[in-house]
Amino acid sequence: MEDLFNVSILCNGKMYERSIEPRLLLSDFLRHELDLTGTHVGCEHGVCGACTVLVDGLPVRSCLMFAVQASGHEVTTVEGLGEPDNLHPIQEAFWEAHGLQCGFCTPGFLMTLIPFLKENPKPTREDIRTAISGNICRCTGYQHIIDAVQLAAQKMSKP
Amino acid sequence: MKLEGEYTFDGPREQVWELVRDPDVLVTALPGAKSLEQVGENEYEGEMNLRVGPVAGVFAGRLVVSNEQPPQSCTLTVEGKGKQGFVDGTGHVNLEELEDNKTLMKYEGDVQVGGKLASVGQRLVDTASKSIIRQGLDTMNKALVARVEARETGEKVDFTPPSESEFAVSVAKDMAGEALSSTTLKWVVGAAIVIILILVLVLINQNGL
Amino acid sequence: MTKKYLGKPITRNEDPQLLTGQALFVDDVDLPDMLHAAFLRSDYAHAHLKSIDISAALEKPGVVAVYTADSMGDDWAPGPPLVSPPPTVKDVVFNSRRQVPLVKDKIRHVGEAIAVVIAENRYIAEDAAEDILVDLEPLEAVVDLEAALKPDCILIHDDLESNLAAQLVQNKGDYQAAREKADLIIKKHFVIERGAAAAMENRGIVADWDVKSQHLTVWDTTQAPIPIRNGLAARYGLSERQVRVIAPFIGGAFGPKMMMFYPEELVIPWAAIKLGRPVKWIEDRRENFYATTQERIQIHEAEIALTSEGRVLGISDQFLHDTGAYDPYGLTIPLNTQSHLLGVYDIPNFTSEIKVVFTNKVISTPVRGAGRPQGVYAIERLLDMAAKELGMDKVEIRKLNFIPPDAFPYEQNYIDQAFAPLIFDSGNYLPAIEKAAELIGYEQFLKVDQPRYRSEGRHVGIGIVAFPETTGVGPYEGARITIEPSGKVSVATGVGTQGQGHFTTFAQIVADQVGVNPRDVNLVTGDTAEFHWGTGTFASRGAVVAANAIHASAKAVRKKILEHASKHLGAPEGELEIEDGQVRVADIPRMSISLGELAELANPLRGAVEPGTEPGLEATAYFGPQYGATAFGVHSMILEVDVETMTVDILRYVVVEDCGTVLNPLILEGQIHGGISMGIGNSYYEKLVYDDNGQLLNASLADYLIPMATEMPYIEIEHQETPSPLNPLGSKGVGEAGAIPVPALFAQALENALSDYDLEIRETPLSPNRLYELLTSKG
Amino acid sequence: MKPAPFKYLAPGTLEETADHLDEHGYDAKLLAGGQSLVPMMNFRLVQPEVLIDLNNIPGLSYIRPDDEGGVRIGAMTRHYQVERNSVIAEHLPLMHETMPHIATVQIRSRGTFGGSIAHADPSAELAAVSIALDGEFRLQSKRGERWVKANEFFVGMFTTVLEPDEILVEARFPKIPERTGWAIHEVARRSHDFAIVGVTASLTLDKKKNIQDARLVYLSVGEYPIRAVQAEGVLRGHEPSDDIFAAAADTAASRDTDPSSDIHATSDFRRHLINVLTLRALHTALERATNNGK
Repeated sequence: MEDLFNVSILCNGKMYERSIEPRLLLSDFLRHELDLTGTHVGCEHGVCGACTVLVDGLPVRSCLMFAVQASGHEVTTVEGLGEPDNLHPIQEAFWEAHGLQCGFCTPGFLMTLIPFLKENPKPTREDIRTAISGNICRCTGYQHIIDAVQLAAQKMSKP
Repeated sequence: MKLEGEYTFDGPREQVWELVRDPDVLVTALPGAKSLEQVGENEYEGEMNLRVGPVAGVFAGRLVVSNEQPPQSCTLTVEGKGKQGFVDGTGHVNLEELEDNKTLMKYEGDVQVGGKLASVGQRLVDTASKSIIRQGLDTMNKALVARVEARETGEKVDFTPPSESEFAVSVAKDMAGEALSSTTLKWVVGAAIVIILILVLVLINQNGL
Repeated sequence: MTKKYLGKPITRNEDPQLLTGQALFVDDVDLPDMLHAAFLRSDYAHAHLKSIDISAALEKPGVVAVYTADSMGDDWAPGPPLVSPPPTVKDVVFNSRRQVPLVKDKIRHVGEAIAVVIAENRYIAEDAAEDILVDLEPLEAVVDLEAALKPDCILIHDDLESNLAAQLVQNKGDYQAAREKADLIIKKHFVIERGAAAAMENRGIVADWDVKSQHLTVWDTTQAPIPIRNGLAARYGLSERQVRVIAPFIGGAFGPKMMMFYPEELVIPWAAIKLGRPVKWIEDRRENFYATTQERIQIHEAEIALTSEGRVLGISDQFLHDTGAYDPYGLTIPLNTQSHLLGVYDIPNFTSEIKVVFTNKVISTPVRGAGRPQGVYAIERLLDMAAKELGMDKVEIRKLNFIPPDAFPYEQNYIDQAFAPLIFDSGNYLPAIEKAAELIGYEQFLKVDQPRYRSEGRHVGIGIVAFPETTGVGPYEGARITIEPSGKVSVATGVGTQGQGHFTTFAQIVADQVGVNPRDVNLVTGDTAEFHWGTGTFASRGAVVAANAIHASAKAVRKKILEHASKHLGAPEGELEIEDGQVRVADIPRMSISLGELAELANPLRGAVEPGTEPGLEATAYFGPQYGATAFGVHSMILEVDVETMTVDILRYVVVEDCGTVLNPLILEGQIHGGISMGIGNSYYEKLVYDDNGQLLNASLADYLIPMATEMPYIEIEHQETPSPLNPLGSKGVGEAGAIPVPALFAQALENALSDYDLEIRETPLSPNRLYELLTSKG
Repeated sequence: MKPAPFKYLAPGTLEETADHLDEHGYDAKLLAGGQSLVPMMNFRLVQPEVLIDLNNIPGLSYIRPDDEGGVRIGAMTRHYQVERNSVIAEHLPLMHETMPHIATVQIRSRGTFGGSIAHADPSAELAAVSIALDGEFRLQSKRGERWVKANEFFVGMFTTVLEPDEILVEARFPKIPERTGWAIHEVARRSHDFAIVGVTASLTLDKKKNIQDARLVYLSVGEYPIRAVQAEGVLRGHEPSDDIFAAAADTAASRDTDPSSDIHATSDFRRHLINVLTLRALHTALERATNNGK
């Protein structure tokens, strides 16, 4: 067995200590070590975006990072956004606008859009198309997702 | 994937044949070739490790020589298998006597690439293979010239083959000459590895010629 | 019957779970001391397998087992046939050859599974798979469809005399006679390629054999858990009650997850039984391109015979269909193509020969559209070419040939994919095309906008096509509905769900019948322990077959509620109303009882019940359609071509869709948007590139180009409702509709945009590079 | 698609890194952003024995104007930082305009300037831009450090002059001369894909509005970014005009480059695109040069 590395990772506000193989991808670490299975794996070569999580607030492909690299950093996954009975405004907007169908790619879209909406509180439909052009969805054709993001922007702009 | 080309050796045809009879010389033409043993009538096996950019791989190679017409021509079938996939190829080699003691070698063949190399590195494999063949033949030629000189002057002329890294850089430079647009899967690196096996020259069994 | 919820755009029951990452997908299943599998797959497309040396792999620490075909002993057998050949067609040729769990003697496509490593985790399993040594003798690969049928071509299945998998001719009327009478005959060669489904979730299986209870549980990304359970029970000598197959949340399917039995669906459960430990296999993206089925090429020799006024007298189409290394799915795709070769048109004469051909590629089975887009492409292209030849407007030639509204049910006199006679149950095409033309501004564009664009040197074109979609095929589906003492309504059905919103549309049907809020309807799909009988989710049949089974079961429960309530409240059933979980006497609201109490009363713990009564408020019902319901639609688009870079920008996209009774308009529009995005992919972006050794050269999402948000137009949708007479809800399917017409539409719009180049498009998909070749070769 | 095992080293200083490289040489790979390397490791095409992670070394991520009006960029500076940096926007507008073309927002969060340059992908926009902006790279090893011009740094497909024991630590770009215009034009199948063909251009006009200097650098047309020296020669010293631009575009397409075919484009189509994009880039650059780089 490879020599193991001790990592301590703050994830969704909770500190996790583990000792792991350096080659363990961050996506697999979140899903199988921390049982946070909301982050999904669609390609493992950095194209589909389903595995997008926040590392120190930035949207990142968790399949292109080794978990050891996240030690000492803060990771946010979809489980950190809200609960079924207490959803984040962006989750509510996706629900209302039918911004998801199978839901496999949805966590990746949500985590990509959190920093985007922070930086662009009033995005146009074209801004949104560009912002999500790094996430593949095979079910929705993206139209209801774009509606959802506009709705989320409205929800989040009210004081 | 079609492959063809020609190369002029600075030596008479007989010497080129003789040269190629010697697996030790051949091994030097195959960079990173760890070994090349004869395992059958016209069959050789060897292990190759190769590097292009960040991609490096160990390849188990098998070479079969067939329909030889010494010292004129023959056919080579090559199979190379490694973790990154395989390369199989057949090549027809023809040697022509030129005046002023030179030999023109013409080779043409077909290469099949499979596995990861194919699904992500096909274009590069093509260009890398041409330059590796040329590099291999250059090395052979140096060995030939050294041998011819030794024969004329009577002393032993040592000949040191290029190191694996020197070979890799020269391959890359040579490939640069051969303008090639990168593959579409950008991060896929040259799978030149494999093609080296194709460059193996005519191999006549020991008692041939 | 008031429609309180059915037909309303209510939001979905399943979304909160999906949005918070709490929905269970197959790869989320985690069982104690679970092992992980990785397959060694062939790098060669065609080879004799001589020997496999697994010794080095076995020695790697963390490896528990390595299996090959030989290790399976007599458990090794080809998969059961999925779809048997059509008995009803005269002198059909059908050579059924089916995929095997692990290669025993001959490799027939790149990616075919040779061995499987079972280890503590997937990383180690993949390490060990690389240490397996395989000795094989490569053979020439059969890749080109036409070459495959040549007499001297190497055989993929040595026990056959050719690479012909199936052959079948269907006729309607007398095409030859029609041909002689025709004023105009146009014959064209079409090359029509489709692609991979590439759902975002790859396939996956977890199998757990509990030796104490002698029970096998399998989580599988399948669209048909019940047939998987039946097949596994039969194969491994278990009763169906000992096997439970669960299709949890599935990350999109689009057809290939309907294919069965995948080799992994045979090997993983077998390994779990053998090891007595749970085994998980998750397909990675590169594997998905080699081991999951896809739809590929058809080559058509198509001919149309018309009168000088543009009336179509007959269609003839001989086509080859690439089925890949095996044909477990029989003739489904090519039969679907045939069913759509006459489009929505009243064409009296037709002859078509299918030749299904084996090639050294992965198996080809239905992908969203399932052969329909190919049929629609041929007929719509022929009509465009005829219109040009006759100087007719493209809309007019279509109107002229539509099946008239009073001709339904319209018999085509040949069979469809379900081997039933092809009958269009209902349709009303004229208003649909007029509406679409009006929405896109067809006249205005041709008369005003296009000339202006031309003067500005811009190449902008318009397209409009109509198409049928056979949906809701049999055999049947079933459902059981139970009112629980808590007042909750629980529903179970056999079909699986992959994002189509079944949890919501089915709940809407039940809610209206039993008077509850859809949010209180708890629905279970795709769990064979919950519902024993059923077929699966495919061919846009969920909203037809399963929905009507649920509707029938809900009506039966409603009847029981009224019976019990009438007895309890002492009021005739006619005066009772059911609303908000209460049964009330119409004009005396305080005389009411909750559904929960009624359920309790219907299942007393003490006392007696009248003989012959059934306990509880529960009903099970089934629905099997007489034949498929035919939906239809008209799509129109305006696109611009940059004739320097050959890039295409869709400026407008309009849809008029008619899929019978609309169950939930919000979900319906999502289905159409998704279908169109796959259609656009199939038209200008997605292409599986094979070299002549059967190697797939773009097995990654960087080179297999799935449209992103930036490649999609804004889609405007109008609905039309021509209810189906074949089922009580009058519903038709829509799951595949969006994907069907787009390649044909794209070709028409491109030709219109590039009319100054006099371009004729006879292939799909195209690309900037291909368009450049077509335009410069016309030179 | 899980990576093969490797020995993981996470040095805290450049010196430590140089020692590791000196020891492991060819068997070691440097991990910067990982956005190109890790996919290849997941595909198991690249299986380094030793992986040296540079992400824990302080002082390698910065963007600083230097005293001659140029800019210095630390090798570990992330693309998203360059994308949002005002010094870049002001001093190197071509680089500012290029950043959004690089892959996707998620890749730009982690991808690094030095990683992209050292990886030497022929379609990497930053490699072409570095040549167009006359950049230089500082390479450091146990043996010391050296500066290498961007124009001489790339030698082959994914191959540079970097010796096995060297690390790229910094890039330096000179001040942009007065009356300079710039442009980047790409054709990619989808908005974030690698370009089928791309061109970065800059034009500097003299006082009399003639072309004093020109740069035309192409990505995705060869082993590494190709600078169209002959086409630049056609432009230099002339008054800008449609004819001179057309001549330059033809020269670039037919003589400076010899693009190959792949599954997305034939060499003919690439040659055609080189011609088309060169014209568009020159017109954009000219427009910006005349209103003085606004």
